[in-house]
Amino acid sequence: MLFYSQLLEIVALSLEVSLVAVMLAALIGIPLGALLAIGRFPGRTALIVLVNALMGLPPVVVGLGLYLLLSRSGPLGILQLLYTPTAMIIAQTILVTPIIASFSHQIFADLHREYDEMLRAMRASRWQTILTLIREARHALITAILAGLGRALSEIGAVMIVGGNINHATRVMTTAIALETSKGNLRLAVSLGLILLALSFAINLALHFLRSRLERAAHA
Amino acid sequence: MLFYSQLLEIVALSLEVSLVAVMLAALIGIPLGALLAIGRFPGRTALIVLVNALMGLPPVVVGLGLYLLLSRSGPLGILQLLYTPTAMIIAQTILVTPIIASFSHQIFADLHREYDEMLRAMRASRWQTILTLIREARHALITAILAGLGRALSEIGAVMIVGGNINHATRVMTTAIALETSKGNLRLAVSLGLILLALSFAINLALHFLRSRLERAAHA
Amino acid sequence: GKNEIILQSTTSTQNSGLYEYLLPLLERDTGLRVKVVAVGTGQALKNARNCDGDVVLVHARDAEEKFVADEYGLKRNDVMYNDFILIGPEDDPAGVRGARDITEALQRIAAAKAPFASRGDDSGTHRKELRLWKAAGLDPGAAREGWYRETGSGMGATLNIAAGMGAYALTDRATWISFANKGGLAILHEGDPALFNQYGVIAVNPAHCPGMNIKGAETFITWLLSEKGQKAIASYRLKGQQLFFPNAHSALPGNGG
Amino acid sequence: MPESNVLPLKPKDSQKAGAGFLISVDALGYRRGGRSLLDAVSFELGRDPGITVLLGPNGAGKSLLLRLIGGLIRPDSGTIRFSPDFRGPIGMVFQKPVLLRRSVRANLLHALAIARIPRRERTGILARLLVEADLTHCAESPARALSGGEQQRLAMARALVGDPVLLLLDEPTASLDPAATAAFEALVRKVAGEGARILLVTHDLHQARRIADDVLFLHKGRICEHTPAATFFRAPASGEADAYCKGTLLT
Amino acid sequence: MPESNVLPLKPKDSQKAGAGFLISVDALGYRRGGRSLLDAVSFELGRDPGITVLLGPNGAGKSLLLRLIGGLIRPDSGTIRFSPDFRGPIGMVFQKPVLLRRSVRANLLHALAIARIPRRERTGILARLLVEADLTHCAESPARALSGGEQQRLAMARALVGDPVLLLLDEPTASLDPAATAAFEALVRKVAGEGARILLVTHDLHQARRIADDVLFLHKGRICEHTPAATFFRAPASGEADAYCKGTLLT
Ligand SMILES: Nc1ncnc2c1ncn2[C@@H]1O[C@H](COP(=O)(O)OP(=O)(O)OP(=O)(O)O)[C@@H](O)[C@H]1O
Ligand SMILES: Nc1ncnc2c1ncn2[C@@H]1O[C@H](COP(=O)(O)OP(=O)(O)OP(=O)(O)O)[C@@H](O)[C@H]1O
Ligand SMILES: [Mg+2]
Ligand SMILES: [Mg+2]
Repeated sequence: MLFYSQLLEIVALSLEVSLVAVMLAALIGIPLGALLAIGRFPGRTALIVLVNALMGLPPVVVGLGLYLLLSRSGPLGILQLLYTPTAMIIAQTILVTPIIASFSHQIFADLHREYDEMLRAMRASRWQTILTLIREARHALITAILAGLGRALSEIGAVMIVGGNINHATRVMTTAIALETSKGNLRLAVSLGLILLALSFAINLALHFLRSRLERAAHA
Repeated sequence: MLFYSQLLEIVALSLEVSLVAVMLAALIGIPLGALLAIGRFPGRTALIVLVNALMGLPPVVVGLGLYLLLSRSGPLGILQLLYTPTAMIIAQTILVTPIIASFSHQIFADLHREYDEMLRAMRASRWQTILTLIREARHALITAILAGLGRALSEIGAVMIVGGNINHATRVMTTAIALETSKGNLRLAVSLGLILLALSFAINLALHFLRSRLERAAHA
Repeated sequence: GKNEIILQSTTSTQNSGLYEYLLPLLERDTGLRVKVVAVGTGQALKNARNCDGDVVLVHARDAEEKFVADEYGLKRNDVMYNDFILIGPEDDPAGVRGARDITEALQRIAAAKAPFASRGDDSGTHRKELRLWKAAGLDPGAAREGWYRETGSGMGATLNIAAGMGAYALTDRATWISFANKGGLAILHEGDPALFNQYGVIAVNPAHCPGMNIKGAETFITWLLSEKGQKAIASYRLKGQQLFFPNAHSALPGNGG
Repeated sequence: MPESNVLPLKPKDSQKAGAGFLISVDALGYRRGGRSLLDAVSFELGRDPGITVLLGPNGAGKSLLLRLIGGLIRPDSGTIRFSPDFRGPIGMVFQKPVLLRRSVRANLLHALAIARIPRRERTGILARLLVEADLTHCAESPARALSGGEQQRLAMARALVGDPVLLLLDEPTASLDPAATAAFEALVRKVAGEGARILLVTHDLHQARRIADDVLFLHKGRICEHTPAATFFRAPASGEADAYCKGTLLT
Repeated sequence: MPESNVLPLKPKDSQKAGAGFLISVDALGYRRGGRSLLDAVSFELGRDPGITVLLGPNGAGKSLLLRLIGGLIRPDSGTIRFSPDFRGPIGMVFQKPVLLRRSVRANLLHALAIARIPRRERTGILARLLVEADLTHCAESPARALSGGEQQRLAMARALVGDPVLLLLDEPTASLDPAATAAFEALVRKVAGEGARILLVTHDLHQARRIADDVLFLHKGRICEHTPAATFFRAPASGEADAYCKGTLLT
């Protein structure tokens, strides 16, 4: 059974891990998406396809890859990151970045088609161009971030392997749900899932209002 | 250990389940996204937030919910769908639909802002409007579908519970990976993951060229 | 109906490859096809309670007996046994190797505060481990000791974790022998009679689950308990070692479960 | 909010036939961002065919008024009524053409499909429209790659699909060259001659003089005058219209 | 592909100063979709300030030519050279204004930032631009909600950021009312008087007559003539230009 204090602990860790991971993924994925949309460099097409394909990266594989790296006997074992929230954050960042990058690319490609000539006529630098597009796309980018957040919050395969679902240390909502499931406490597991969903709903609601405000400011 | 013929069987089932699920999810999610973008009905905002939030639906929870429904002692037990590919398809459809709907909504909302007055001036019916927008958005919708496919192919929590990972019946790539992991065959597990990734890459490549062609036709 | 049953099983039997060896023999003899769903013990019994299986094969004697007492299953039958072993890092920082019995071994781990990976998932193995700690006069879970890590996952995952951080763990021998990621781990204690591990098989009660395939379940159990089945279990070897010891007809003394 | 009827196909206010107007705009008001963009706009367009030119400086509210009449936006106050026997589609040309990301031909075919023109009639109509808009040579080009004038001609061709009885044209010749402008004016006169009512916005006073039957003058969201063209161009009643024509009207 | 130099800020061909031209366009060709859209286009714009009006029917290739000179697209053949001492930005107004999804003020501030105008100077320049474009009253409105004419004035104001020495203006008065057109023409004359070179596309022959120093006439992707305005409007050398002015040129 789960006690209230324990539930709070688990929820807090889930949020911490996933929010930090999504933040990092956004910091990498959004500029990457912008670069894929506006850059013209060799290998760009391959990179776009790769980023899209990486959306299908199985979490278990990411978990295993990191496990092999971070394990005591692995090349980065010295860092002692295995079974820490840091390892979980790294795993989720890897999983979420392709999603955010892929959607950002789509969003930026459309905007870039619209603004490219205008910005080039103004002699905007590459960096000014990226910043302008990010600013123009900010409300659409929120959907990309929400998709990433959904993936992170609901993800289990990777955090289970690199976190280890260790009680009071790396147990998050999804691994707790899996544990209760394997104990046969199916209804408790479903209830935990609904709590997770309610959390996700609350975050989405907050961002929805943020986005509506941005959108209204942009279009009126 | 896994033999070649068995690997083929597993790959084929993975593809079948995920492709069918994504197709169904697209058939539901794209019109739903269009409706959310162009419809004006009470509860629309709540529905949008809900659909976004459902992207964070944990696969394990979907698996469990479906298990409770499809279990012999559950309300739909009579259908005898538990531990069949059909159950796995249903589970993945549920997981993927919010992703596709959410992105379609974002895509359609932007297009609708552009075309709304034109289509209303032409007295287009709601249905004609939706079809026009789908046609205009078809290359952008491919990204949404790819995101859904990525999710489906890499998903494990739900198919594990409702499929049961039964050898020669419901074993797919991700559940096979999990099984090998629990046997400690980490490198075999990672290799299977890379095969899955290669598959995902191949599908993405094919769709990329399809999309490029659509895009070129549209913009030139 | 179809000559096919669903077996709700623990993961150790599946991970060890036993079914891949046994089931073709069974099918040849009886024509019965068995679909194996391998999950945690608790989940296996729960699924069977929900009539989503025709037979259960697990190793948690008290839970099995309760399952029968609650009339979800018919008779419980001993099938086979093996034993639990204590594994840990080769260099054995807690000095467990020389321990007289499992009780002393666990006390040494606790005294050294050496990392110990516990299943923590209420499985048969986990319950066994808790009883052993209790017998050693310790309760590290309740004390929330930092060295005691409840992994809340299956045997394989727990062994991966033990390998990843160099921890001690209790495991059944079958899983250990078939486990490939041994890392720097080795068997550090074995052979204590308290480490006995009995597997049981139960047919789901057709009175509780009218639609189930009772004929198939009976065929399965009869074959498994028959001379042929028992011999087949005994003859399954992995890396030259016998993993399971049939004992349908000769439940050993000290079969505490 | 007062009752308003912006969908011409199903007039709520049943008026007696022969009441004399095709469209009656009454005390229309439209506000956005704290500014009153249209204020107490009232006028009638008669049932007889003809060309009404809507003049007024930039930002006067001409485009808003056209979109209100077309039923694309809802007024904050006032009503727009259509004569009860008003039938058939309204053709619109927006100030900025909105074209689908398809070829010129596909854009027209789309409009024909939306208007539910039977499939077998479409090829014929399509060919006629392409000729009328002088776009036959670039029928396969992506519509968004057309030159500004070509896009405007495509938008006009599309507005003619379904033979509308009312055409709302927002600066339809702003990007046209002199020959295309002349062809456009001939076309509009022909369509008006066949019975259609036309409301056209332009800043080209020469054009207005050439084709207007009557002139509506809008300034700062208010109607300053509605007079026959001859009167208007001889001596506008309002000082604003006079200043506008002289190019000295300050907004 | 012949060498082409489309980035004016770093001329590859170092020409002797005083060579007499600011821009030299030589044998420019541009093809798309199997059609030759520009063909052997050659002309020079002198170093002395002045207003060149680019005339030609719809689809002649005027907008393409402006975008080529602006360096926004690359020619398939031919070169565009800038005089080696050409410095400073180019101001462009597109035929369809492209505005950011922000307020009018934010659009101008964005342009000032891109041009790296020091932060403390921006407020002053912003206020001046808003007055010049007569947009002070709607500075806070979302730029995309502006009327057509207001958008065009905003695009013009933005093009003036950074005091460009070359202005490429594509039908900048197509949506302007007569007063705004007059104000625009005065502004352009002032800017030209201060030393800028202006290349302006228009279909308004009255306007061309009023402000052109010289006229370039483009037809079907070819330059038909490049003559001083006085000569052009007295008697165009080419039959096409003559027909164009009379409104009878068929494309
Ligand atoms: N959504 C809005 N928010 C704020 N202001 C708006 C909005 N829509 C229109 N306006 C303002 O309403 C006024 C009238 O716009 P409208 O487009 O009708 O002008 P117009 O008469 O067509 O001018 P033009 O000749 O330049 O096309 C303009 O000043 C415009 O800025
Ligand atoms: N990407 C393209 N693909 C095909 N055709 C194109 C493309 N871009 C331009 N064109 C064609 O090139 C021709 C010239 O276009 P351009 O926009 O330069 O004309 P313009 O002289 O500016 O005409 P207008 O006066 O109508 O603005 C047009 O016929 C146009 O359809
Ligand atoms: Mg207007
Ligand atoms: Mg042009």
